[in-house]
Parts: sequence; C-alpha cells; structure tokens
Amino acid sequence: MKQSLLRRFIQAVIVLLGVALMIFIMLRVVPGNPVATMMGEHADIDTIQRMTAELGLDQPIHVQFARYVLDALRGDFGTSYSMGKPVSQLMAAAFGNTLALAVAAALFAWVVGIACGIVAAVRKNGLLDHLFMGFSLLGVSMPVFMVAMLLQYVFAYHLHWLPISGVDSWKGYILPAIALGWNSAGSVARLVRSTLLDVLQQDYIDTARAKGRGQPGILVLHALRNAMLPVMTMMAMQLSSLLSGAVITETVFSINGIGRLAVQAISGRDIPLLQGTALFTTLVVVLGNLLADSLYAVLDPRIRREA
Amino acid sequence: MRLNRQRQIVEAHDIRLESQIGEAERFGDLMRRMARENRLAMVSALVILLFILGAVFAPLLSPYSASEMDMLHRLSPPGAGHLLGTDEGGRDILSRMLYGSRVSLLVGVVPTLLSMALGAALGMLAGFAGGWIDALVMRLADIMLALPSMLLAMVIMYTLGDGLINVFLTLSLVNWASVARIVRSQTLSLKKSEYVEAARVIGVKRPVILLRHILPNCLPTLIVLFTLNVPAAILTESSLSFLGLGVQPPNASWGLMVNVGRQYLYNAPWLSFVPSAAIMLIVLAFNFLGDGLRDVLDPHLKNN
Amino acid sequence: MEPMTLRAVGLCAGIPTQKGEIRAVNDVSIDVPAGSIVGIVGESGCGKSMTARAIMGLMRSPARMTGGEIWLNGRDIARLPERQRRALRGSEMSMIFQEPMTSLNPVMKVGRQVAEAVRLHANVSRQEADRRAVEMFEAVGISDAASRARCYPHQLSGGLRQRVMIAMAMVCRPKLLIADEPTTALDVTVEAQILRLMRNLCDAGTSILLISHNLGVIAQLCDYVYVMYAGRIVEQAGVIKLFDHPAHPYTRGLLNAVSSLRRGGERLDTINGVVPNLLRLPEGCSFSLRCDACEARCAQEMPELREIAPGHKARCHLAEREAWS
Amino acid sequence: MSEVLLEARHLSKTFPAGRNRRVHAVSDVSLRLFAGETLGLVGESGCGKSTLGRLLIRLTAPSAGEVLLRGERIDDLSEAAFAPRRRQLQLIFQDPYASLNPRMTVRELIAEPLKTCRACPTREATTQRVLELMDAVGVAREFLYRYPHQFSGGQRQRIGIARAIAAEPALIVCDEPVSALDVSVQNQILNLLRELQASRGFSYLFISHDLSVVRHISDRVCVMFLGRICETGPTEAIFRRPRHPYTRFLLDAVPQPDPHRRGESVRLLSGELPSAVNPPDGCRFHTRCPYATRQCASDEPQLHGEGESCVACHHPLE
Repeated sequence: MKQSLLRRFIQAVIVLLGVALMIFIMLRVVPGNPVATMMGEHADIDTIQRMTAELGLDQPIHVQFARYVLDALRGDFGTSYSMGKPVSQLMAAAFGNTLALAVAAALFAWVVGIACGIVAAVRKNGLLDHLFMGFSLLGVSMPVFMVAMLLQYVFAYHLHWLPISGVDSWKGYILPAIALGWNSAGSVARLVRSTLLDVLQQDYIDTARAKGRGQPGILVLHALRNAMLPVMTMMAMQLSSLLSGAVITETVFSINGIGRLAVQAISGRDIPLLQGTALFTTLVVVLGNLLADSLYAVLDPRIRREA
Repeated sequence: MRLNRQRQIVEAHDIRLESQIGEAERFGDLMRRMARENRLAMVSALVILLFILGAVFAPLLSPYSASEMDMLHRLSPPGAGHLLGTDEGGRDILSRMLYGSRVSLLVGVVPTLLSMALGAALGMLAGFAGGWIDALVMRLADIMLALPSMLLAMVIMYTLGDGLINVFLTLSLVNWASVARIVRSQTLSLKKSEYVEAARVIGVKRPVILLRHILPNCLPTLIVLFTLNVPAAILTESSLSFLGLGVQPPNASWGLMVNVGRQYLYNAPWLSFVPSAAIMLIVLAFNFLGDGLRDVLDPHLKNN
Repeated sequence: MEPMTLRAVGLCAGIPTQKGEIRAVNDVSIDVPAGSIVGIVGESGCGKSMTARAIMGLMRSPARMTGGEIWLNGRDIARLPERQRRALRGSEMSMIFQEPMTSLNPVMKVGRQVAEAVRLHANVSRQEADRRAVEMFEAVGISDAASRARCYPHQLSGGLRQRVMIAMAMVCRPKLLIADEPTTALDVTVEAQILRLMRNLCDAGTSILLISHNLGVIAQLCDYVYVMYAGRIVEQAGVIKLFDHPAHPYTRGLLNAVSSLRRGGERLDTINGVVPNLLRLPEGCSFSLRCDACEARCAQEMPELREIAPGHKARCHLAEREAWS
Repeated sequence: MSEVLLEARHLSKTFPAGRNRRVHAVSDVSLRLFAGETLGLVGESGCGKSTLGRLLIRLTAPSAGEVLLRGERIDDLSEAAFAPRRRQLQLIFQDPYASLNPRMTVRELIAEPLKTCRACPTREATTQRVLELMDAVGVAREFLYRYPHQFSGGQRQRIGIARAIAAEPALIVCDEPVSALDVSVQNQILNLLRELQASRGFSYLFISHDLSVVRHISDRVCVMFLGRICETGPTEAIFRRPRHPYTRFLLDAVPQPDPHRRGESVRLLSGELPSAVNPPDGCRFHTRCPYATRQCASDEPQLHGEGESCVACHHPLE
C-alpha cells in the first residue's frame, strides 16, 4: 500500500514535469519575439534586447526550462508581462475564489448527483427515474456558458434573487456553482444509477437477500459501497473538467479566479501567466487524483493488500 | 445494458435461451434491435440527419443572406419576418444558424475522426506491443489528461493561432488521449482472450492478429466512442469560441454567435440562446444515439 | 407420515419476453422430509436453479414465479407479503450458491457478513453477534476462526469461502438449507470436505435441498432425487432405486453416460442431440426428439408424472412397461 | 514404445505477482510424450497443468528448461524459425464460447489454420477442405456460413477441434476440453476425440481435473501438485494402485455416482493448499501429508521408479 502510493507519487511528479515541459515548449515555438509582442509596436530594439536578456529568453531552451522549474519549485513563476506583477502573487489572489467555486460546484454536483442516481436506480423506470435522468442528460448536453447565462438571465436579471456577478457574499457563489456543477452532477447521477443497477445484480446481493436483508439494508450496507468505487474514479476525473468549466463560469460571472486569469493571459499574450495558470491547475488535478487513489484504497480492501 | 442484464439473469437462473443471449449478433441485427427497443435513439438519429441536411443545403434553405447587414431591423425578436430574429447587424439568425451549423458540425466530426484515428492507433499499438512503447504512449496520455482540457486547448490554440484548421488540430490533440486509454484497455483484454490465443496457436502472424482479430472486435467500441466524442468536441469548440479563441469571423460557428450575442444578453437574449439551444439539441441527440448504440454494441463501456 | 420441512406444489416460474413467456419451471412439486437430503439433478438449463430461487423467493426481475404453493414447516409462504417472507429467509430457510468467489461482499469482512445474519434475526449486541459468527466458523471447520473472521473474501480460498457461506446460512439454525451447486466451482478434494460438512449438518437435523448436475454428488449425499428436464420433473425416486432402476429414458441416458465413462472401453454412451431451447420445445414429451424409444404418442401428448412403484414416479408413456422388463 | 515426440527437460515457469514476488506455476518438470499416445495431466486448480500445456507448445516461454520436438530444441528458436513447426503443435480450449472469434464464420474459422500453413492453393480447395473437416468433426455442411453464437457449446467445441486438426498436427494439447459441457455432450466430444486419434494418429496431452475423463481417455497419466509432477505412470496402474499419497487422496475424493458405495470411510485431505508464491521447502505436499517425516520437510523428493511408473515421494504407498 505504501509502496504503491509512493509509486503513484513518483508518477505524479513525472506527469507534472511532463506537462511543464510540454507547455514550455509549446509556448516557446510561437512565432515572433514574445517581448516585442508584449511591449507593443513602439518599443525600440535596444529595450527589447535588454528585456529579453533580463528574462533569460536569449539562453538555450533547456537552460530556460531548468531555470523555470527551479524557480517554480521556490514558488516563483516569473512576472506577468501584461500586469507587471509576479505570477505567483496573481495566482494566490485568484486561487481562493477558484477553490471556493470548485468546492461549491463539486459539493453540489456530487451530493445532488449521487442522491439522484440512487433514487433513479431504486425507482428504476419510475417517474422520478425519468425526471432525474432527463435533468442529468440536460446537464451533460448543455454547454456551461449556456447554463451560466440562463441562470444569470432568469435568477439574477429577471427575478433579482441572486447577484448577477461577483462573489462579494456567499450568495454570489450559488449560481456559478450550479452552472459549473450541473454537468458533473449529470454524469455522476448517470454513473451511480448504472453501477448501482449493476451491483444489485451481483451474486452477493442475492446472498444478502438470502439471509433476510430487506431492500433498504441491502442498498446501504452492501450495494452503495461497491457502487461507489467507479464513481470515485469519475469524481477524481471531474476535478479536471470542473477546472475547465471554471474558465467559462468565471468569465460569465466575472469572478477573479485562475480561469479568468488564464483567459486574460491569452488576450494579453502573457506567456508567464498562461504557463503559471496551466501548471497550477495541473498540480491541483494531479493532487486530486493522488487523493482519490488513496481513498480508493481505503474503500476497496482488494486494492489495499495487493500491490 | 439491457443485453448485459438479460445475460446475468439467464446465468443466475441457469436457463437456456440460445437465441436470446445473442453474444455477437450481426451489426444489422443490432441496429434493427436498437431501432425497435430504443425510440429515443432513433429520433436522435433523425434529428442529427436533419441538422446535417440543414448544413448541406444551407444556401437553399436560408430565407435571407447570412452576411448582409440590415441596420433597420437590428435586434428584432423572433417573429413572422425573421423566424429566429435578427442580430446586432440586422442579419437573419436562422440563416446564420444554418451556415454556422456547417462549421459546428465539421468541428464535431473532423477532429473526432482525427483524434479517434490517432487514439485508436496508439492505444492498440500500446496495448498490443506492451513494454516501453506502452509505457511511453500511456505516460504521454497521462500528461495530456492531467491538464484540464480547456486550458490545454487554450495553450494549443495560443501556439497554433486562430483559424478553422487550427481548431481541428487543437481538438484532435485534446481528445486522442482518452480514446487511446479506452482502446488500449480493450486491446489488452482482447489480447488475453482465448480466441486470440487460438489464433496464435494456429500460427497467425502478429500484424494479422491485430487486424483480423483485435481491430474488428474493437470496432463497436470505436463506433460508440465516436458518437460520444462528437458532442464533446462540439462543446469544447463552442466554449473556445465563446471565449473568443476558436473560429474567427467571418466564419460563423454557433459558439461564436453566443459570444457576440452575450453583449446583448439582457435586451436581446435570443442572440445567445438560439445558438445555445442548437448546440444543446445536437449534443443531446448525439448523446442519446451514443447511449443507444452503447447499449446494443458494447454494454461493458458503461462504466468508462 | 413423516413431517415435511418443505413441500412445494405445482411451482411455475418463467421470464416474460417479446416472444412469449419462457416457462423455465413448469408444474414442479418437491417434498423435503425433515432431516433428509433431497436432490434435484439435471443438465444446464433444465430449470433447477430457478426452482431453488422460486422456493427461496429470490427471483431476479424480470423472472418471476407464476404459480404454485410453497409449504414451509406447515404453512404456505408463497403468498406471504415480502416483509414476512424476508423474515423467514436466513432464519427458517437459507441458501448457498455455486460461486463462493462472487457470493460474498468483497468490501466487507467475512465475520461481519455472518454476524449480520445473526443480528437480522436475533436481538443481540454486535459483540454477541461477532462471537456467534466465530463460533459458527469453528462449527463449519474453519481453523483459526477468530482471525479468519477478520479477513476479506479475496484473502480466502474457494473452499474457505464456501465454508463461510455455509456458516452464514446456518448461523440462525434454519430448518431448511437450499444448496445450489455448492461444490461445482471447487476442486475435488475441497468438494469432498464440503460434502462431508453438509452430511454432518443433515445429521444434526437440517433438511437440505441439493441442486447439482453431478450424479456423483447426488449419489453420495441424497436420500431422494428429482430429475429435471426442460423445466419439468421427469422422474423422482429414492436414490438407490433411481440409480438401480431408472425408469425415464433421460435418467437412463444420464446414468449410462456417467457409468460408461467409469467402465472403460472404447465408446462412451451418449444422449443424442442437445438440450432443447425452452422457447421451441417439441410437441408432446419434451424429450421425444432425443429419445431412442420414442413412439407416435410421445410426439403428440405430454406424459403425466405417474407413480410406477411406491415412491417412484416417472413422466414417460413407456415407463411402466420398461420398469417391468 | 514408439518414437519420443515431445520432451520437456527441467521446465520451470514463474509469473510476477507484484512486489518482487513470483508465482511458481511450474517447477522443474521433465516429461516425455510418445507419438500416438494420450498423456493425461491431472491436478487441482492452480497446480500449473494449463501452464505446462502452454509451455510445451511454445505458447508461453519457459523461465528455465528446454522443450524438444522430435529431439530438436524449439524453446530457443526465433519466432520465424519456429513458424514452420507451429502447425505440429495445436491446442483445444476449455471454453468453446471464448475461443472462437465471434465475428468470423465457420468457414473463416476453419480456413484460418489452412491459410497460415498454406495447405490449399485455391479458394475452392480451401472450401473443399473445410467441408471435409466439418464432416470429420460432425458439424453439418449447411452451417458453413454461420457464426459461432448460433451454435450450442458442443457444436462450438467441434468447430474448435476442426481448427486444431486442420493443420494435421503431431500433438494436440486438450486443455479441459469437456469441462464446460453437459455430461451427455461431453461423451460425444470424448468419442470424437478418440475416433480422430484412431484415424489420424496424433498424440494428445489431455489436461483435466475430472479424473474419470482422464482415466477413460489416457494411456499414461501425470499427476501434478503445486507446479510439480508427483506421480506418473500407466493409467490403470495409477488408478488401481496410486503410490503418491496425494494421488490417493485425489482419487478417494471423487464422489462416486453409486449410492451403494456411500459411507465408505474416505480419508479427507485436511488443511489449505500452500501458496504457489511461497511453496513449502522439501516435498511440496508435506504440509498436508499424514505420512510426512522430517526428511519430507527438508529434502525435495525426485521422480524415481522402475519402468514407466515414477513417483516423487520419500515414502511411497505400497
């Protein structure tokens, strides 16, 4: 168990380095001198050269990369071209908002998704099943920006129940969290329903019935924990899609988070900022996967003992 | 799913139902069965067909020009004159939608074909060859999957620059890894299957085994993955366009129309919601069809 | 007359499909006298497992029981509401299954799974339930019971798992144990251990309904045997009589197939053809197409299950004649 | 006896089992198979009999040891060098549902081995040959273009047999060929296997856990326990007078389909099967053997004996 977690950890580090390298190379092959792009058309050649040297962009790419990684390990992701501030400082300011949004969305998605999935499985082919599965499919099929704008239009603009944008109070998180989480809630509900139905066909469910367990006991004691195993895997993967969706949600609701920072980085052609945000979200995803792996081992004794 | 469940019931009760078990019915039989049992999937197929027809015959079907401005009628709501209203330049939204569907459908299909081809080839190679090839391909896939897809797409779009071709390339690069993973795991289990071992005993060469025994048995999975990846690509493109990073004017994709319409959300909501609804409808249709296909073709894929 | 632990009368069960109902169990009546082991033998697909599940009330939807009475210890339980039926499962009747690998919950310690059965039917503390579980483990011959109780199923061998299943089934001392192919997934040396354990349970007063396709297991364990074919009972008799004087051609075919294998010699006896599809059963006797002695009326009318000797019934038009010869 | 067809010398196979541990599936097995004979290989699940079968026909590479086909080593040949010999060593699988590609017709399935050994020059010749093979195994000719799922288990097994004999092999390894089948069908297949052997003269290595089946079909028998051969000899000798204690327990455990022979006090094997990851020192059976002595726990018994009968036991039964 410890060994396998260690192996997972090393793999995660490799993946992180790989992502860093990939982004680094991709952003370096962009045609044109980034400094020139950043400083606009009026900068003179000397200034551009001085800045290039200052940023170390005149050195060979592997040296640049090594320097970047070493700096990043110390928490230094460089300085944003467009905002003139250290990237780490910008991200630190934005991270709280993104984290709050992601946690709220995940809570909404998983609680609602799992509950709906269970009810749908138990009332298979009933009214609630069709209703919940309809909502799930809607969630999976509607683009995030559509949900976001729809919620904004109806609940904030028309009904004035909730703020249109910003996260000055907790109320500000409600609409963005639903907009962001609906999609995940939909896929979780569908998966919970199908795995639960699958698990309920397993032989050990018959065993439980044979010893006199009723349907609720079977569901809670025997089926749910087994059904949660694939759901856990999906939830870990959703961390990534939640962060993807956060880019859109933050833009629609004008929340100053990592996603919006990334969009700003692109419009400002701000390589250090784009690089920083991409790396940072990757780090979150990788950490989330590590956490899911260890949780999985707790839930499934078969994994626990084997390698 | 239905098929799978039926098989479990049959096994649990130990009764014999040869024709019912249907281990590997012909493709045509399966399609007919889906048509019979899953109305929703059939309706969805019809909807998709309608969208395709609309895209192909856009010039014939458009009531107005899609690009000519008409400032007198700008931002008019859906009604008799303009079925879906007009945009900020007074252009007919229905016409623009029809033309936009060309881009949106292409953006769904072309990158999906590319990413499926790449993912399937790499996944099959990795699963079949094993060893360092497998390790290399899978670590590469891990790296691609560790970066949230939206950010990955943004970084690639930044690198490649704007343009329809670059959108195709970006979406292909974003999606191949998950395809590769699924195909690899299927290849691995097929490689261990007895009939592949049986082919080895007979002396069939490895490339032939891959082509004759493994590929055909991966096909149902690939078909299902295709129908489920097309809507994913459409959604990603629309999100990119929504951020202004995808297709650029004068090409009109639905995502771009939403992006432009967003500025008029409060006084002309149809500008955003009409194309959004179209995206939702096509994605929904593909999802229904994909679910239906999966139920008959590849019930094991359910938990992936 | 000896008291009956179980008396199933005219059981019918099936699965509805588009092509009509599949009658997997058709008018099956089975008696299990107290303190005896009764066997149901048949090839795959004959409906023996579904019979067991119908008695237990463990049908998987959409399969369902469509008729018949089930008398357990003198009362008809077939029409009891599910709540009361459930209270009987585990306490008065229990069941063990073919696959000990998949019949235990993989994420729950095996001791807990047995204790769960205790707590469902007796109002005892968790410690007491655990204690009884360990006690039961010892009773079914699991060495090192206390530490084994803390294992997860995947840590145990197939034989141990089947013992755990038996412990779980027997922990509330039910009168009736239904065993559906309990040794089919096990190796012969383990099978022998489990068979002996079941014999001991019976000696201790439990009635057992044993489902098996293995005539060896049936011969070694059962007192009375039912032979099933295509959803119906085709012959029933005491075990000695059945093996010495089989009356139905199908029973004879099965016995010949097995004994010719043991006799040695060049050619083995076989039964022609294959088990028929339940959706396309032949007119008349279901076995007629495979029967060497088939006559005109066999292809027209389904024979009754008739008594041909005391305690010996067969579903064959020609049975009497054959029994005399 | 006739010519030695296949010989295994000190064959071993281990599989990785995670965390630097290895499963010892087959350990130091030597055996000979003569042309035209049937050698039965019995043992309980996990004893390595299937692995041994696959090692012998080069489906799995051994960890140590040699395999010789007609006196010539085949385990160290390259894939290309072995290819022409491939057709001599065939396999019949246990599960007739899993071993036939569901997307190929009967014709394609049976023609596949003919194509790989280029037995038939034209399409017509191939079809002709396929039809002959279908006749030989008892599958009706009109099923030529059917798919496997349209057949019953017994019929599929016949198709599997047709594939195995198509290339006119010298040896067929039958890996539990009848254990997935019903009794009545099982006998049909066993009869077919014997008929084919009588008319075509190949050898069988018959792997099964069902002792009565092995007794019926085999000329000689090898009994395996935990990766080793513990006893080998002519079938009747082993079944009438087993000399290894394990063989004795195995034979005694079989439930006899004869209610008159009930209650014969049979001694049951006690304890659990030792782990193949960490097999016991000395004799691998000593942890469960009632006759074990200190010697059994330390010295590994080698197969020894006169003539064809050999036993690996320090204290063989008389």
